[in-house]
Order: sequence, then C-alpha cells, then structure tokens
Amino acid sequence: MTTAAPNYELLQQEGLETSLLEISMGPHHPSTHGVFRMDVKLDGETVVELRPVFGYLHRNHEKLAENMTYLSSMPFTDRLDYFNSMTNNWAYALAAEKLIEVEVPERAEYLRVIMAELTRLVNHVTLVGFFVNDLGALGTPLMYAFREREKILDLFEQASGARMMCNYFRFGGLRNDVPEGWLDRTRELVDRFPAFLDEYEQLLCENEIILSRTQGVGNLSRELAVNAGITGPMLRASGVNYDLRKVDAYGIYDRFKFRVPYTDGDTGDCYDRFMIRMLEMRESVAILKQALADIPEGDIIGKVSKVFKPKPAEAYGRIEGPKGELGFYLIADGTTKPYRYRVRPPSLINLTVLRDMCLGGKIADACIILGSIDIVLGEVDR
Amino acid sequence: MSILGGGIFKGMAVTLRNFVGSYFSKERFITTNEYSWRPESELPQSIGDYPKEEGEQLSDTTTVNHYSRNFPMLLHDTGEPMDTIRCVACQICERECPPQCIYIEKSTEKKENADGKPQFYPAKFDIDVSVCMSCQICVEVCPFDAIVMNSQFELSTPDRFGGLLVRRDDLLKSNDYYHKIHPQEAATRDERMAADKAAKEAKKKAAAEKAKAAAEAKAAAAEAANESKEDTE
Amino acid sequence: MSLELIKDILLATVPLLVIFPSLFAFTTWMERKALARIQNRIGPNKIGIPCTRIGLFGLGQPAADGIKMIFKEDIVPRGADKLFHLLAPILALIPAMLILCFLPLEFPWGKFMSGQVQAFLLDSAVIFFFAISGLATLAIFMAGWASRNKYSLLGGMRAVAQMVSYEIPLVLSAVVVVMMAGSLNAKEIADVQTGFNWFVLTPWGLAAFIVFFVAALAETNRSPFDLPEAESEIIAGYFTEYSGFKFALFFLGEYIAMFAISGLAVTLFLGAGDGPFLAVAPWLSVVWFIAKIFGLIAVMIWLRGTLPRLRVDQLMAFAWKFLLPLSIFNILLAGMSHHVTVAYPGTTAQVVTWTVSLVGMYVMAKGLDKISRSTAKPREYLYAE
Amino acid sequence: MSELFHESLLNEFPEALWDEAAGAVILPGANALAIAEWLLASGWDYCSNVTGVDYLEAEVKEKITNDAGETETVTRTEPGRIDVVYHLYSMANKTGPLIIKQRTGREGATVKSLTPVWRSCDLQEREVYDLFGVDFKGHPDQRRILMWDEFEGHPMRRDYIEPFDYEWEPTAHTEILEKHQRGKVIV
Repeated sequence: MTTAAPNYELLQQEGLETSLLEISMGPHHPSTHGVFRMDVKLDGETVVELRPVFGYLHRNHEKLAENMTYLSSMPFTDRLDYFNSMTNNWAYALAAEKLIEVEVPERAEYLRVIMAELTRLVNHVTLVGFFVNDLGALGTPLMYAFREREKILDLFEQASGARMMCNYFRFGGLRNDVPEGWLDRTRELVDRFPAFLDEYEQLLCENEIILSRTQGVGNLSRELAVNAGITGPMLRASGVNYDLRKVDAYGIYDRFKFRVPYTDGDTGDCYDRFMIRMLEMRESVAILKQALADIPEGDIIGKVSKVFKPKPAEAYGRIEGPKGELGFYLIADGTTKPYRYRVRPPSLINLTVLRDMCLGGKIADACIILGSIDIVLGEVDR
Repeated sequence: MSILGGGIFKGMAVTLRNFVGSYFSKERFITTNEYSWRPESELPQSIGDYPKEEGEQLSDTTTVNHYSRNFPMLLHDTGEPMDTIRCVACQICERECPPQCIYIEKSTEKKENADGKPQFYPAKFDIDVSVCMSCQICVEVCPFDAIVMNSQFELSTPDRFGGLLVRRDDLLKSNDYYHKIHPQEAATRDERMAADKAAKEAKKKAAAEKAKAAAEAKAAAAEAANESKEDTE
Repeated sequence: MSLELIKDILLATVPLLVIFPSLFAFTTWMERKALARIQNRIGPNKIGIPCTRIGLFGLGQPAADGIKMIFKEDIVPRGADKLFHLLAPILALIPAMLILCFLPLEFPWGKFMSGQVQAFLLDSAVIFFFAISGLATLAIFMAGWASRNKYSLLGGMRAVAQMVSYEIPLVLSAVVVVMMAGSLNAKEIADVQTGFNWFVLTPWGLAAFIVFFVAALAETNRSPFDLPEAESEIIAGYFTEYSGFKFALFFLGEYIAMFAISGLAVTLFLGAGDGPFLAVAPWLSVVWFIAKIFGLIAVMIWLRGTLPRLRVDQLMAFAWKFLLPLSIFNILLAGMSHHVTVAYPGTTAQVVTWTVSLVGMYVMAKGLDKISRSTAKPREYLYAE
Repeated sequence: MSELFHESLLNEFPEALWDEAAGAVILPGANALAIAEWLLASGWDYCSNVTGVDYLEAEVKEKITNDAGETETVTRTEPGRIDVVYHLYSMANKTGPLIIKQRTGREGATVKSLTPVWRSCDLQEREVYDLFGVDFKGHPDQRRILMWDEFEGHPMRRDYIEPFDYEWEPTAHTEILEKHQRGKVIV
C-alpha cells in the first residue's frame, strides 16, 4: 500500500501549516520486541520516514569474550539470542573447533542436530505467536505457542540443566549425555508436534484478516535481499534457495533428507515470511524424526582440554540459525584467549532493510514488518 | 470456492475447541516442571516459610533431578565438612569464572584431607549470588571434583550486601546430598573419580615396579660389571 | 413534583444504575475467564471471599480490581488539558448509561409504578438512540486530544473516523426493522416480535442482524475493530495517559456501551424479552433479555480471542465499500420480500423469498468482497531438496 | 573454489596482496571500491560479515637468513594497524568464503566504504566505525550505532581504558572485582 505523499510546499504556499507527526516508537513499546526504537515520521497514518535506533542493550559482548578463555565465553553466547541458546552455542563451538581441530563423536553430532532443530521449533513457533500478536490478536496463538515451547524447554532443562541459558555445547562435543529416557520423551514430543502444527495452521493460515493484513506488506525483492545480506527464513521468503544446512552441510546435516521451503520471489512480503517459518517447522520435525531414529550410542565429547592454546589462525564458523546466518569469527594468537572474537548477528543485519520495507506503509504495517523480521535485541545490540 | 469468511470460522472453531477442551483435558494447559518443595496445601505464606534446609527438598516431585543447576556448592566426603573438604584452593575456578564471582583465599598451612594427605584448603571461599550466572564453568574446570551445582533456588535474602555473598561454610554440602539431588551425574562422577584414582594408583604401582625393576637391573648390571671386571682381572 | 413521580423515577432508573454496573463487573470476570480458557489458561481463580482461602472461581476479582483502580494514583500529564482530560471519561460514560433507558426492559416492579414501566418511553427511541451514541465519539476524541500524547491523538483520530463511518451501516441495517415494524418506538418493535416472530428469523432480518452486529463491534471498539486502542501499534490509544479511576470510568463506559448496543440488537432483531414460559412467569422477560445480551457479548469475547485486528484503510474500506452497499441492498431485499409475502401468502412464496434473498446477499457480498479487498489468498510454496 | 578464486583476483589486480597466514586478500587502499565492484560482478553477491581487528604496535622477533647464510633472530617493530575484514560468499554459486581485508593505520584510520557495493555492510561498517573508530569514506550514513552519540573513544580498540567515572553500583561483588583489578588473579 503506497500512498503518494501530499506536496507540502504547495500546501504551505496556500497558507496552510502542515507538519509531520514525529513519533519515537520505543524503546518501551509493546511491539518492538525489546528495547528497540524506531523514530517514525507519520503523515496521518502513513510512514514517510523511519530511522532505527540501536544500542540500548549493548554490553560489548565481543570485548568481554576477548578478555576470557575460549570456554568461559561459551555461557555468554547463550545471552546473544536468548531464545536460541543452543544454536548460538553450536555456532561458537563450530568456529572454535576449526581452530583446534578436534573430532566430534557421532552421538554428539546427532544430539547437536536434535538440539538445533528443537531450538528452531522453539524460535519459529514463538515467532509466529508474537507476529500474530503484533497483528493484534489477543495472544491466543502466542499462548498455544508458549505451551509447545514450554514442553521443549523442559527437554532442554532435563538435558542441560537450564531452560534458556543452556550452555550445553562444548568444543568437541557436548557437556554431558542426555539423561535416561530423554530420547523417548523427545520422540513423543516430536510425534505430537505435527498435530499441534495442524491446529495452528487451521487457526492462522487461512484467516482472511491475517491474509489481507500481511499480503503485499513489506515487500522485499530478491536482489535487495541478497545484496543487503538478509539470511534465514526472510531470505528464502524473498525467493532465494539458500540454506546453510544444505550449502555448508555443517555437522551431519548431509545425512538427513529434508526440504527447504522458499518462494518464487514474486512477493517476498510478510505473509511469505510467516508461511516459510510455518513450513520450516514441518521440515524440522522431519529432521528430528530421522535423527532420533538413527542416533547411536557412544562418547559425547572428544578429547579436548578445558583450557587450550590454539595456534595463531583465523576461523569463521557459521550455521543456519533460526533467525539467519549466525557466524563467529575468531582470531587466535597462541594464548588461551581469542585475540579477536566477532559475532555476525543475523538479527542486526536483517534490520538493514527495515526502512526500505516500511516506507509508504501504515504505522500498523511497520509493527508487523518488524515482527516478521524476527529480531532479538540481545543479539542486535550484543 | 471457500465461503466468505471461511478462514475466520475455521479459526473460531479452533478457539472453541480449545475453550471446551481446556475443561476436559489437562494436556492443553501450559505444563511446567513442578518446582514445588512442599505440597500445595503448605504453600509458603511469608518469608520464613521458605524451605532453607537441604532435607526439605522433595527431589521426587521435580522432574529435573538430573542436571538442574542453580548455584555452586562445595563438596566434602563423609565426615566433618572441613576435615574432608575436597577443595585445595587451587583457584582455577576463580580464574575461569566468566562473571568473576568467586573469591578464594588459600590457607597458609596444610591440613590432612579425606585421603589423609596434607593439602591446602580454602580459608575463604565466597560466591556472589547476585553475579553468578549458573553457567557451571567452575564445575567443569575443577580438577578435584570439589565444586558442583546445587539445584536449590531459594536464595533470596533481605540483606543485599552480606546476604548475597555466600560463604564457604554455607557452600559446603556432603557428597550424599549431591547423590540425592543429581543421582545420575553423581554416580558417573564418582565412577570416574574412582577410575582416575585406580589409574593413578596403578600408575604409581607401575612406576614403583618400574623403579624397582630398574634398580634390580642396575644392581644386576653392576654385579655383571663386577663379574666381568673380576673376569678381566 | 409529586412523591409518586419521584418514586416512579427512582424505580425506573435505579435498577438500571445497579444492575448494569454489576453486570459489568460480572462481564469483566466472564471475559477474563473465557479468554483464559480459550488460551488454555485457568484465569482469575484466587480472589473470592477476603481473609479466607475460598476462591469462588475468582469471582471476587472485579471487586479487587475496582478497589485497586480507586486507590491508584491519578496521573495527569503536565502538558495535558486538565479540564477535558477529566471530562472525557465522564462524557464517555453518560451516553452509554442514557441509552440503557431506552431498552424495553420490563422489570417486574413495573406494576408498582403509576405510569410507564420504562425509564424513557419515547416514540422516536431508535433515532434518539443513535443520536446519543454518537456522543461517545466526542468523548474519545476529547480524551485523545486532551492527553497531549501522540499515541492518544492517533487513537482519537482513528476512533472518530471509525465510529462515524460505522454508524451509517449500523443505522441503515436498523432501518429495515423500522420499515417492517412501522414504528420507531422500542416497545412497539418489541411487541411486534412476540411469539417468536423475531426479525432475525426472516431473510432480510438475518442479513441486517449480521451487518448490525459487525458494525456494533466497530462502534464499541471491540476486536477485530479495536483500532483506537490498538495495543501493538499505539500502546493503548486514547486512554494511554489515563490511570486510576478515570481509566476505570472509560472501562465502565466501554462495557456499558457494549450492553447498550447489544440491548438494541436484541430489541431490534432478537425479539427483546420474548422467550418461552412467559405466560407462566412474565418476569422472565427481563431474564431472557439479559441472557440474550450475554449471548451476544459471549460472541464478542469469542471473536476477541480469535481474531487479529484490521488495518486503518482496510477498516474504512470495509465500512464504506462492503457494509454500506450491503445494507442498502438489504433494504431493497426487505421491501421486495415484504411485498411478495403480502401479495402471495403461503409457503412457496416464503421459500422463494428466502432463497432469492440469501443467494442475492451472498452474490452481492462476494462481489463486494472482490472489489473492496485485495486478492489475498493462501499461496503455494516451492521446496528445494 | 575460493582458493582458486583469490588467484584470479590477484591476476586481475596485481596490487592486491595475498596474506597466506590469514587466508585473506589485502586490498590496496586506492581502488578498493573498484575491486569490490569487480568482485560483485563476478559472483560474490553476498557479504556476510564485516568487522575490524585492532593490532597494537608490537615487537616481532623473526628469524632471517643473513648474507652469510646464518640464521639470526632480529627484533623489529611492527606498526599498529587496523584491519577491516569482509567475508564474501556467493549465493548464486554457493561458494565461499573469500576473505578480503582493508588495512589502515591506527591513527586517523580511514578506509573505503564498501556499502555502495554490498548493502549488508551498512550497519556493520557503522559498528566498526563506532567501536574501532575507522572512518569509512563514502558511507551513506555514518553515525554511532551501539554507543550513544556523546560517547568518547572507541571501546573495541585494544588500548581503550574505561573512564574513571564509569557508572558503578556497589555490590558485595566489589571486593572480588577489586582483587581482580589489583592483578592478584591473572585472568
């Protein structure tokens, strides 16, 4: 919906005094998903200028990590994107494993995939809930989403000891094996999950209000998406078939049969971003089923000392996080601490195109576009 | 061709199903682990009612008795806590703690530990609750299995400065308690410790035997040399 | 003023002032409970009788909320227009309470009264109803303007646009009933429908009822038309800057308006106090009336638990491009079916009018939907192996 | 693939340097933008990661073979520098990474902004500007991003010292932190 802005100069020549309404949305606003701020200029209800403001949650995570050993910054990666601590751990472990060259045991690789896909379910299911909340539903889908999330978080807690700040991955494997019966409980959850997804889709996917609110809103072209470094479901919604689980096949993802949903790139609007996530959950369930069927017995962690000194080198490890490509760039200088530690935050980089998508839309559109980008401020501001 | 507003009716059917279903099936509710330390009839009414004693935890009512972690505790073996403390104040955990919440002062003189070996012990061992982030790094780096995670979470206190700094004597918990709250983890840990000890002893034994053998060989060689010397003479 | 008159006035108005605010308290409890159940929660369940552990399903919750509201600090922004900031919630409540007086509620103590049994027996009640309900718009805009808050202002502007627009389909769908009943008097409209001759059971009545109900949702700012208070966009809209008792008044006004407009829908379409066993116990008519109001409110709550909200332009398009033509078309249909059934009495004509009306309405609605709404439909997606 | 690719880049632009240890191509300051445009045109459509690395002035001991054929250890001073690192991937060809670096001195650090070529550098270059103090010539909107506008200094530089009036909330933790700061504990 693009509305032509009136000619202000002409209006002022006619002696009418007009001005735009400037609103500072955030840092405390119900739908900015944290302490994010958008300086918005409105012409009536139409957004004519939007400027994102970051940094309210900045804690210089990178500097912290450069002042402690490799292992000690593992718990801090949990706090980047606090919804997906497991995948954050994995990305960091992947980068560090490139520096120290350690073999990850088979069982640990399977458990890593299981944890990462469960995390993807957690993220997508709550994101859809929050997104529909931004659309104005009274939190009903969100509560259903949280119910499923709670079940998965219970599994995380049983395995790692904590619900959100799991801190479960280690260089060369995982911290501990899962307790007895955990795999059966996970199988049970995975078997039940499609039924929940059916109900969720029935509630949301054909709702006329959701369709008309989201279709044609926040269009993102394929060219801009690639050039602006958009990754994850948002990129695939713009019509690019690029999933690091397929491209890099890190871990053991090449052993599983799964499909990557993407669009033909004609629209790339909020509805596509919403639907791609719904469809990805089904694929995650498929991966989980295969991984849970094939998981072998065995060791859980390779032979790595807790404090190690890698040779001077550079490593960039990246994974397909639920929000996009999460990368860790490490420079070792031969000491126990990384010389440079850098996080490539998907949430921040996906915000590059926020302004482009919001201009010309209504203020209500700006909220749902932000919701469909899927940001977590812990990761945006680091 | 779908009817007008069909999607809305579908959604309303889902909410109606949940509305009715919530009266009949408990599965629809958000389920969380039960953290109840007491039966529901005895819910805490005031601050003093909160269980502080270790024995009051009903470990069988929590589903998270394997790896749940909230705050570190210091382990001691059976016996007087300070006589059997495992910590030797090596300060590795202090160095590795990511938020730097551990404070250790090493004792000046050695004292016998559970194995009867004279060792240093922590004269001071403080952990700050307000800073600790329950990450369990200290547990992993400890070479003596002296620090593990406790799942007790009622650590709130009205005293912001003194109360939040947990002292050594409050941190000390017996290995039996550890077995009670984290049976699986404790069993593997004990197993590994025993294996390590056995390996160490075997190594010691082997070294002793080797030394003995070497000494014998040396003696034999010396004898042989003597003999050959005698021969030459 | 005679003593008799004062007694009549008190008997006619005090029950309204007692019953509806207490129903309001019950409705807030019901809404919270129902929404909780829809979301698979339990809802308020702790507060019952004070100083005991008796929960009473949380029925004490509204009382506790009320006490909290009264004792909460009343914050007025420094830049606000203090007078209008104070007046707005009062003005929001008054028209809603006034409208209640027109409802043809027949309280059993009517026989103790010398004159009329209704608080306000007016020949042009329906017109008066719409005239007064228009005042609520003013109150909301007053709140938005006086708060000196940009979110409030946006909410106020949205409210004006929305409520003015939706009044038109609301009135036009009521016109059908006035046409058929031949009266603007609420009591007479109710009397026409006695014996299950409810207008909703006619083809044109059904269509008009649906249009009326949708427009009523928008008039009372209920989901999915709750744009003036859209939480995810403009915080709380026009009452962003209200707290304490003023907020409670807004809240009360909103719910009373819900009762009022549901009451009007019941009067116009659902046969007012008509129902079974009236011959045995005439006082049941009040019970039926209020039960029907609660039925409509339950649907409102159900919708609120399910639907997201529309966008501003879609909202206006829905009013002007969909509901308005539909209600005008419905007037034509109503006239047609009236003349057909009068000219050809019998079941055949009934069946024919029903079919023609329903098919006509459906085709009309479908066509309008295609014009007014974008071609939003579910899509197909590609998969990469 | 990327290993082969840096050779074609070096053939096309001989002035670019290949850093074997880091596996990165160091772009010459003068025509970094031209090289970036050439890279974009030859398929490196996705710039994943942009970051800065600060190297302080350091004394490097290295073994060299002198004219007499003997090995001797020479100490030389390496000047401080800041590298701006770009990780490039190709979404079209699904290859990568190709790492390119822009190098600049620590004082008055200035490099060419590659935002006109890859939009994804936009916020990340702002971040490098904010935290490392590297001036990006040609950046469309170069402002502080994470720190507030009035903030002085660049916290990710390795010689950054916290201001003494840093906001401080006393806790029981203070004595531990003091101990750490006295250097009693080597972190």
